[in-house]
Order: sequence, then C-alpha cells, then structure tokens
Amino acid sequence: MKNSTLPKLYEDMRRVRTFEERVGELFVRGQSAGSMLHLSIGEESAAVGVCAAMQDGDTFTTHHRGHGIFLARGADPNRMMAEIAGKDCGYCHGKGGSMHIADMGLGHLGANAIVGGGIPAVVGAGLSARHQKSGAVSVAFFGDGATGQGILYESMNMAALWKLPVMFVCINNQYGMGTRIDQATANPNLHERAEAFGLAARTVDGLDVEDVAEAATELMDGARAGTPAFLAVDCYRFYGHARKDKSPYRAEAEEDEGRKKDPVLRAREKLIEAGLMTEADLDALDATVAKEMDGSIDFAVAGEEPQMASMFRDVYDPSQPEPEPVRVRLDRVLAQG
Amino acid sequence: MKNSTLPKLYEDMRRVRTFEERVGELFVRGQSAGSMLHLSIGEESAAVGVCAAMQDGDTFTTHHRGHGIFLARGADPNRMMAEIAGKDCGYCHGKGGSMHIADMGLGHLGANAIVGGGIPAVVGAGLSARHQKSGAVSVAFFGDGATGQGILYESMNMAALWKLPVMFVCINNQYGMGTRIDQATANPNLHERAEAFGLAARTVDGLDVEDVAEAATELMDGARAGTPAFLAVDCYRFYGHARKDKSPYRAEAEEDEGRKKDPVLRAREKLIEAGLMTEADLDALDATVAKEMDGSIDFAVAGEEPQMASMFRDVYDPSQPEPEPVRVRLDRVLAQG
Amino acid sequence: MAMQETTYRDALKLALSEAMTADDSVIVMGEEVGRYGGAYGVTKNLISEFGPERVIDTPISEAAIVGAAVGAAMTGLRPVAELMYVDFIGMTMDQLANQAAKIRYMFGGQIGVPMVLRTQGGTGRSAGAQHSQSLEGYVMHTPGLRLAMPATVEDAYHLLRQALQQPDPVVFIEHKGLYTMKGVLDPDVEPAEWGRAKVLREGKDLVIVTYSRQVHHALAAAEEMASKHGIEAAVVDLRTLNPLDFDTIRPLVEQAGRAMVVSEGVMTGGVAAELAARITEECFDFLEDPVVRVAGEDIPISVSPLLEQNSVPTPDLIVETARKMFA
Amino acid sequence: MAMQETTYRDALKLALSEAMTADDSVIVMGEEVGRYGGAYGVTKNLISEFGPERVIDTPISEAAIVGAAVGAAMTGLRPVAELMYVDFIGMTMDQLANQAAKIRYMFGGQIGVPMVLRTQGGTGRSAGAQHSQSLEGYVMHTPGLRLAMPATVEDAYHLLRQALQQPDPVVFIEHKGLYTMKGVLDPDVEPAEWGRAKVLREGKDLVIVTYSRQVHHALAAAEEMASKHGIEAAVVDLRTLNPLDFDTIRPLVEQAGRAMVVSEGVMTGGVAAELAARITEECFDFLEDPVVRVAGEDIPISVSPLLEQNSVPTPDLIVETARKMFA
Ligand SMILES: Cc1ncc(C[n+]2csc(CCOP(=O)(O)OP(=O)(O)O)c2C)c(N)n1
Ligand SMILES: Cc1ncc(C[n+]2csc(CCOP(=O)(O)OP(=O)(O)O)c2C)c(N)n1
Ligand SMILES: [Mg+2]
Ligand SMILES: [Mg+2]
Repeated sequence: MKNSTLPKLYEDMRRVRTFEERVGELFVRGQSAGSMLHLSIGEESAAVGVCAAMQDGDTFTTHHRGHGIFLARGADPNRMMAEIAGKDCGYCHGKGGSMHIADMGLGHLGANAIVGGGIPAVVGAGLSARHQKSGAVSVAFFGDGATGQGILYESMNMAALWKLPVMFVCINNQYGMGTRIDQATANPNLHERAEAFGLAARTVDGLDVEDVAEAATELMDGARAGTPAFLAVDCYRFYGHARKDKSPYRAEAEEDEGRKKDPVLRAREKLIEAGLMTEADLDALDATVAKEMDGSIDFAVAGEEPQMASMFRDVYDPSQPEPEPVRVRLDRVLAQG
Repeated sequence: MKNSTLPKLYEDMRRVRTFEERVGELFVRGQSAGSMLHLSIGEESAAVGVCAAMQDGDTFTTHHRGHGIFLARGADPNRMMAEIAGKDCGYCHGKGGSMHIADMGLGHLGANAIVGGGIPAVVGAGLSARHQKSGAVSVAFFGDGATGQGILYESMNMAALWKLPVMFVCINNQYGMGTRIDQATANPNLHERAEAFGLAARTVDGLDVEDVAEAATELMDGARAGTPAFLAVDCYRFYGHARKDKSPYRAEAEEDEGRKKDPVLRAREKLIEAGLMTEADLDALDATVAKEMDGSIDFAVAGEEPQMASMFRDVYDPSQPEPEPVRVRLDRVLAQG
Repeated sequence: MAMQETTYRDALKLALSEAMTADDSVIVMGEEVGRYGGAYGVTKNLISEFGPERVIDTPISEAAIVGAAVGAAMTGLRPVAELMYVDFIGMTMDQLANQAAKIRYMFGGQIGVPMVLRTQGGTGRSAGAQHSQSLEGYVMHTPGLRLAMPATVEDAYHLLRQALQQPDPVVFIEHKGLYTMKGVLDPDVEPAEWGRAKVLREGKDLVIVTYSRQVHHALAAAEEMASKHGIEAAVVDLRTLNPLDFDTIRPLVEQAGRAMVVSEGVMTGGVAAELAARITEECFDFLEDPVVRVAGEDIPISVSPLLEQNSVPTPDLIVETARKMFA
Repeated sequence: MAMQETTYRDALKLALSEAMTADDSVIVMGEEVGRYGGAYGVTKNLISEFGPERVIDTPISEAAIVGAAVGAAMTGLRPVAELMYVDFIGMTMDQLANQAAKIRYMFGGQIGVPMVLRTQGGTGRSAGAQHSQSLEGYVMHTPGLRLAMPATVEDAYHLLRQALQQPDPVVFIEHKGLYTMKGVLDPDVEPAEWGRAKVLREGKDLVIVTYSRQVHHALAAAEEMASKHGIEAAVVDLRTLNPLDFDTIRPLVEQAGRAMVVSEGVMTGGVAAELAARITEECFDFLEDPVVRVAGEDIPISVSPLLEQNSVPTPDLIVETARKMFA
C-alpha cells in the first residue's frame, strides 16, 4: 500500500473534475468565448490513467473534449481557462479557444475541433521519435465518434506497418453528440478493429483509474518498444455534448445508471477503504483544488482581450510579412481615384 | 457434371483475357487515349466469379482496373474499346476513357480513377435498393491498394450498421503499383478488418473460378438478405501496373511463380479433365473470341473523334445552359473596347 | 402553405418536409439529423414524421456520407445530405469535386447526380478556426456543382425547394448567424426563379453585390450611407453563385459606374475575386473606379469574439469603404 | 553543383538529394516514392542513397500522409510529402487546410508546420477528369499555405530548395507536361529570391502574367505576336502564388496599360480571377482594356486528346486574344 499512486491519481482526477465544473461556471457567467465547451466530467480516469503512463518528452494530440487530458499532462489551469475565455494570456493568445489548446513545451501538439483531425499527427510524431531516437511515444486521444473517420484506420495501418512508438486512445463515453455508439456501428467492440490492422489492442473499464493506468502502462511500454497500441476506455459522458445540450435523447434512468460509473468517486472510496487517506484528508484536498480552480476563473476574467493588431500575426512565421488587412488594401486601391 | 457453369465461366474469362490483350495492342498501335491502361490479366476469376453471382438489376462500381468486371457483367466490347480510344462511339463519348467507363443500363455506376473513390456509392445504392424494395445488391470492386483508403472503412461501417444489400469485393492482386501488400500493411488478412466492422467476410483463392463463384454466391445471397459482405480474391497481377510499367520492382522468379496462378488456364484444364470440352472445342471458342475482340479494335479505330462542340455538353443537365466557352466570353469582353 | 411568420431555420424545415411529403424518394441523411434534430435544429422532428429510413442518422463519416448520397442519387433517390459545418468540406472534397461534380460529364451524359448537400458556414459563434469558415470559394471553383446561399427567410424556403428540383448536385450553404432570423412566407408572392439575383434595394450611385449574411450588412450599410452620407447604393443578393446571374448586375453597374462586392469568404482567390473580375470584364467602359472587394481577411478565424468579428466585413467597413469611393 | 544540362525532373531530384544530404531532418514520404522511384520518377534512387527510413513508401492513404507530415513537421523533421496527382488533394483538404494551414495561428504562434507537399498537375497525358486538373485555386484561397509552381528547370531546382527553407507549409505543384523539359543549371547565376516574380520577356504593349506550363505557351505566343502581328508582350512568370509578388507586375502594367492573365485552372473562382481582380484594383487608372482572363474552361477534362487539349489555354488562344485586344 505504500508507494500507491492512487492518491496522486485521485488528485489529478479531482483537478480535472473541478476545472471542468469551473468551465461550466465561466459559461454561465457569460465569460467564455462562445458555448462550444465540451466537458470531460465522467472521463477523468481516461485522461489521468493514460497520462500516468506517459513520460517527459512524449507528445500527444487531443480532441474537442481535451481539457482533462492536458491538465493531467501538467497544464497550467490559469492559461487554459484564459484561453477558453478568449484572452490574450491564454495558451494561444485567445486565437484557439477550448478546442485548440496546445503547448509545445508539454508535448501537446494540439486539441482539434475536427473529429479525428489530430490522429494522423501522432504517426508523424512517431516518425520523428524514431528518427531522433528520442524514445518518445506519441499518443492520440479521441472519442468513440472518431471511429467513424477513415483517417483513424489510415493512421493505425501506418503505425502498425512502420512499428512506430504510437498509441491510440479512444475515450468511449458511449456517445457522439446524440448518437449512442451502437447507433453508429454494428460492432462496438472497437479494439477489434485495431487488432485487425495489427496493433496491440484492449478495452478497459474506466470506472477504476488504476485499471486504466495499468492497461495504459502495459500498452504504452509496448508502443515505446515498437508495438503500436490501441486502448479503448469505457466511460460515460455525464452531461450534454456541449454547454447548451441538455441530452434530451437520453433517458433519465440511463443517465442515472451511467453516472454511477464515476471514477473520481470510486477512487475516493478506494482510498478510504485502503486507509490511504481519510475523508477529512480528501475534503481538504478537494478544497485546495477548488480554490486553485476558482483562481483560474479570476485569472481568466481579469485577462485582457487580444489586441486588434494581433489579428494578422502568426498566420505565417514572424520573419515573413503579415497579410495585408482589407482596410489597408482598400486605402491603397481607392487612393488612386 | 451436366449443368456445369464452368464452360460459361471459362468463356467469360477468355473474353476478358483477350479483350485486355487487345487493349495492350491498341496502345502499342498508338491508338489508345493515353497510356493509363490497367489490364486485369490474371484477375479474370475475380471478375467472372463474382459477376456470376450477380443478378439483373444489381449495380456495381469498379476501380481503374475494371474492364474485366464490366465485360463479365455484359458490356459491349466495341463500345468499351472505343471509349478506351477516346472516341465518340465509346460508352462515354470519349470523355471518360479506360478509367471512367460506366453504363447505367447494365447497372455499372462507374469505374473510378480515384483509388477507393467508387466505394461509398454502393452504400447509397444499397439505400436505394432498400427504399425501392428492389431486391438488388450493389457491389464495390476495388484493389488491395484501396484498403489504404479510409473511406473503405467508413463505407463498410455504414453498410454493416444499416444491414444494407451491399458487397465489397477486394481484388487482391498483391500489388498497388510497385508496393506489395505486405509493404502496405502489417496484417494482409484483409477480411479480418471487415469482420471487425461486423460484415460477413472471407478470402478466397482466385486460381479456381468455381471457388470464387461459390464464395461470392454465398456472400452475395447473404448481402441480398441483409448481411453485407466482404470478399477478398487472391490473385496476381501478371503484368505492369499500367501499360508502360515493366515491373522492375518484382523479381522474375516471383513473376513466374505468380503467373502460375492463372485462372483461365486452370479452368481450361478442368474442362478437359472433366470431359466437358475438348482441346479442339476450346481452341475454337478462343478463336471466336479472338475474332470478336479483333473486331473491337477495328470498331474503335474506325470511330470518330468527339466533336469539339461536345466539350461543353453534359457538364450540367441538357435542360440547362452550357458553360460559356472562354473564346465566346473573350469576344464579348473585348467587343466593348 | 398559408402565409406565416417564421424563421430561416423553420423555413428550411418546411421546404424539407414538404418535399418529403410530395416525393417519397427524398431522403435526409447526416450526422445528428434524426433523433437530435440537427446541430442547428433544421431537421427537428422530421424523423418522427418520416421515420428513420428516410431521416438517417449517420456515423461521423463525412466522406462516406457524401459518397453514399452520390450513389443514392444515381439510383433513384433524392438525397439531402447534411454536412454539419462547411468547415468539414475538406473531408468530402474528393467525393464532391471528383465524383458528384464530374459523373455526368465523365460518363458522357448518361446520368446526373441530383443530390443536395446542405451545410452552414460563417462567423458569429466564437467557434474558432475550424467551425467559422466561409468556404463557398472552393465550391464555386468546381465546375459541375451548383451553389445556393440563401440570405432571407423566403429564400431559405424557396431556394431549398428549388434545389430539390435540380438535375445536378447542389451545395446549399446556410449561415449560422441567420437561423433565428424572422420573416414572412407568403404563398401569394411568386418566388424568384432559381438562378436569378434579386435587387433588394435600388440606388443610383453604387452597386453592392453580395450574398448570404452579408446581404443584411450591406442593406444596413446602404441605409446608413443614404441617411448620413447621401450615397444611394443598390444592393443585389446573388442567391445562387452557380448559376451566376450576371444579367441582373450588368445594367445596374453600367448605370451607377461603381461597384462593390462583399463576401465573408477570405479575399484572396475567393468569390469576391471572381465577382470583381467578372464585373470589370463586362462593365469596364462604365466603371469610374475599380470594383472594390470587401471580403474576409486572409487569415484564419479566431475564437476571441473581438478578433472574430473583425475578421469579416462589418456594416461599418462597408460604409467606410463606400465613403472612400466618393471622397 | 557544377553547371549542367538537366531536366525539370532531375533538377527536382537534385534539390531533394542536396537537401537530404545537407540536413538529416529532411525526409521524403509518399506513395511509390521509394522502390518505384516516384510515379513521375522524381525520387528515383533516393531510397538507395538515403535508405527506407528517410525515403518512406506509404500505403495509399493521402489524408494520413499529409496528416503524418504535419505531425512530423511539428516535432522536428522536415517532411517532403508527395501527393501523386494534385487531383487527389480532395482527400487531404482537411489535413491541409484545417490543420497544416492553421496550426501556427490557432496555437497563437507557438509552432509552425515546415513541410513541403510536392505534387503535380495539369493536362497533357489523356489521363481523364481525375488525373489532369489544375487545382492551385483551392490552395491559393487557403490562408497559411504557401504555393510554388515552377515553370523552368532552374526554378524546379531553386524553388524546391527554397521551399525546403520555408518556416511554413508549402504546396509545391509541378506540371506533368514539363518533367522531360531540358534546361541549364548554372551555379554562378544568382537564383531569384523566393516570392519574386520573374520578367521572362520584355514588351511594351501588353503584360502577360502567368505561371507553370502556361509560361511556355505565353512565351511562344509572345514570339508569334511580335513576329507576325507587331505586338510586344511582356511575360511575367509568377513562380510563387503565395507569396504573390505584385511589385514586379505593377510598373509593367502601368506602362503597357494592358494585361492578360493566363492559367490552366478553370476560370471561375480561380487563380486567374484573383490576378485579374488584383491587377485591376492596383492599376485601374492605367488600364486601356479590362484585364483579360485566358484560363481553363469551366468544365471537367476529357480523356479524348482533342477535347483535353482544347480545355485549357493554348498558344493559339493567347495570340488570338491578344490580337483581339488590339483590333
Ligand atoms: C469532422 C467532424 N465532424 C463532425 C463534427 C461535429 N462534432 C463535434 S463533436 C462530435 C461528436 C464526437 O463524438 P466523440 O468522438 O465520441 O467525442 P465526444 O464528444 O463524445 O467526446 C461531432 C459530431 C466535427 N467537429 N468534426
Ligand atoms: C486516391 C488515389 N491515390 C493514388 C492513386 C494512384 N494509383 C493509381 S492505381 C494505384 C494502385 C492501386 O492499387 P490497387 O488498389 O491494389 O489496384 P491495382 O492497381 O492493383 O488493380 C495508385 C497508387 C490514385 N489513382 N488515386
Ligand atoms: Mg463520445
Ligand atoms: Mg492491387
């Protein structure tokens, strides 16, 4: 029981849960940039369990529901929240937003608003790792809905063919928007597809973060050694698809049942059962996390809007001229007359 | 032995073989439209065996190496050869060419020069068949190389999900241009992918056309009844990828070995062994076929070029104005000055 | 249909449900079009009216959705496929541009592909770089594809109705900022013909040629120009970009001698370029000024509302530009 | 490099092999680029020189090829991905336009995507509607993508060399009709700068602005105009369409007062529209005639050689058009 990683896994999951709750609050306060905010509540074990198997130098891409994954990899919640609010002090200076957070320093090659859009990049990152002999793995995180995208199969085929240090992680929260996985495919045993392409593949129940971490570690070690892998983590999307979706397409009974698969609660129970932490310890930890995340809202709200002039920046490398603004061009054109 | 379909299967395969030889000749004579001519010599059993399982009203799409398939479904070799020569009397009035032959009358929804490009159309045709209760199956023919295209998996997933009367036929001639199948994928057991998506799936050896016909019939009957299917036919591409390719990437020994998998020869041997036809019968049949196909070359060569005016026709429906030719527009524009 | 006040969204739905009632071969397919009712609610309740075999929820497979629609259209159905955001057109470009657009021609006129691809685009929801684009330029540059972009409630209804009668594939792009706009559908008003532009405002000084949401920006700008700056601008709503109705534009520009084109798509190589080139070619001798392009900036769209709003033409920019033309 | 007579194809190969020798992070990937040597032979023997880990034969998976190149470029490699035909760009448009083109911007300038996507386009081989297109218009309309289209042996070499130095993604489109063209590479001649157009012929009467294979058609036409019709046309080879060098064009057009743009891409909504619009905007007061667009017809390409050849501008059409301008 000593050396258990569960306290850390719990803390990481709690941070994700609380961060996401605060994102919801930011929206309710009208201070998020738009409403395309996809919360990963219920999926914490996938983010935290898989990230526990990653190492410094590893890279990853995420989908539109990627806040938790990046937090689990060490993100600064302040800069995340600020980005979600569209502020200059956010990770992407307010240009990306919730669905395009990235950070090269932490190996985050980017969240993606295109379902499946970030998947093939890990094949390229795997080529780099092999070329540079860096020992890094590159991990693509995506939802069950992305199994509808052909590019997933193209990417898995390449990874298997070239034996790249690459891992595909499918966070199966049972839904793509309003479509339940069995309404999107005839065979929801998603890992079977990966096997057919020659990858090492498993499905793991996301209820217990230790199970996820164990499965992920085994597969990730394999990937690092040249056996690319696929892991599906079964979980349940506790709330709507995005902030405005009330999930009318799901029965209440189903939701009640689904929300029982709560990895945060489960870890909490296990910690207490095992005598690793007391209820009081946990409450104190939760309160510390809550305070940190409250701070993130304050940070985001206090942040400045991006400057108008930044609009033309970073389309190309800073060594290159910026695109000419319409106004400037019109002035030139009309100055002739 | 009575009622054997083998004589017919042989004849159909011979017609494909001889037609393709004549296409090669057309090219050598400099009378084909270009050199993008992909011969299906060695793959006759796939075309003829699968088409034997099809019925009137069924539809299909093919790939760039689709001459044989269409012949097996009843194409007029004259109009095919004329199209390959880019002539007005061809199936597509010289606009399509070898890679875009189509005929709605015979259910041929079109050959395709995009690897995988014709595959999803059969999903739509399957929806039509279901809607119209026509009892028709729609069959997508494609090469092993198309298993690299994501759209194949998207299409198979839809077909399985909706239980459509659809069949996917992969003509595995071992090569996509210069790339052997094991250089394009880690698991060349292609039917396993289809299984993972929930289709009925098999691989059959293409040496014996009766084996192919049997497997195809079983799967196609299943598809017609609502169990979409996948069939891989193993064969060998006897010659280069297109007319100018001499296959320097293949060892002679491999080619010699590969060409032993000759379904036409095999059927001939079986017919003689079984006493269904004599060598003389077969020679006579071959000669008749040869004459027919010689006639196709003559027909194609004698055909007229399309009229220049036809260039603007059929971009849109005939009820609509044709696009304005550049010359006409320029005349109008410059008439002002 | 009785005269009714309705929204752009509901006018679209009405056109769909009428077409589905009248013609059993019309089917709707796409992501979330059924049980969910469409990401923007256009297909809400259609599934209960017409059943899941005609209102088909698909996996998230844009390429195969378009490809399946092509196959369905070739075999007797009239599919209306929905692409949730025009930003996802990249996944479908092969099926759209190499297949749907070329099948009639490649096959020598044997068959057409009478499908409609409904989608929506544009800015206004802080949806970021991959959910806010105006990509009609790709479509307009592809021979064989018709392209309709309704700006009004009337046109949402009539253009979609007409698109469903076309013998060729129609890309039908709605604007995400217009779904809740209100307007009146009056069955006694003869709808404009498919392929015809509409002059929504007369004006002798300047002709503004535009489409989709920018029609409203142009109209607002024209009002302000007239009331505050004494400039009378005509506003032409193109309605369809293919066919492109030049006959309506020509006499107006010949008379005014000045033209501005307004498009939300990025400027370089886009619809505004085509319109400017075309007007210049056809009306050169009548032009006092070069045709002015007011278009999207040559940049991606930001999630920051401030940057987003200023990445595409605003009524202010239109007024400011017009004033410079007369300065 | 010593002075040498070579071909467009071999000049491209030389640029690749020099770059691979100089920089270990340069890799080549695509269908048939290794053992086969490239569908048009550009990468012949590179695999024996640099090995299969740097010259990577891929499955037929265009979308993932581009996507993998994006990921490789973000993590320290300099990938040169090959798209066998530009006609297959449809499958890659999401990875190209939503990912490669926007990553720097969306991520607030944290990282660029220094990849080159080599491909080839154009007519001339009776290859039909899906293997003969000129699709640079889609690329030019996508902010974030650089676009180079070499017309000469020199530029095949120098532009590819320079593309491999760019910090941003470059789409590099060769012309299938030019691979066997001969020319001289002279190391003592200073190459033109990246992003600069070249005036290949001076002429006081008319400025022809073009790129890729049409440069040769324009030069041939200009010779004929001069010798037979007394018209002196300048010919400008744009070399890159993004960046677009307007500074070279402006003074020439201001002087001649007449301009023609020539492009193999289909006319409507394409590169020719952008060039015509731009020239008109910038040189309006100097123009005697509207800028004339000589471009691809608004139709798919046929396999029939007769129809194919007449679907895109020919030297004859250029001459004929110029004569009409002076009629
Ligand atoms: C290519 C593409 N198609 C459709 C969408 C719209 N969309 C956004 S999220 C989503 C559902 C994705 O489901 P899943 O992959 O399971 O992820 P989840 O939302 O459940 O986390 C859809 C359809 C998109 N963003 N990109
Ligand atoms: C999308 C696409 N990518 C690449 C090509 C170029 N190409 C034409 S045929 C071919 C090989 C196809 O192999 P396979 O599918 O096995 O068919 P086969 O030629 O063996 O019959 C390739 C790469 C193409 N036409 N379309
Ligand atoms: Mg999901
Ligand atoms: Mg093959």
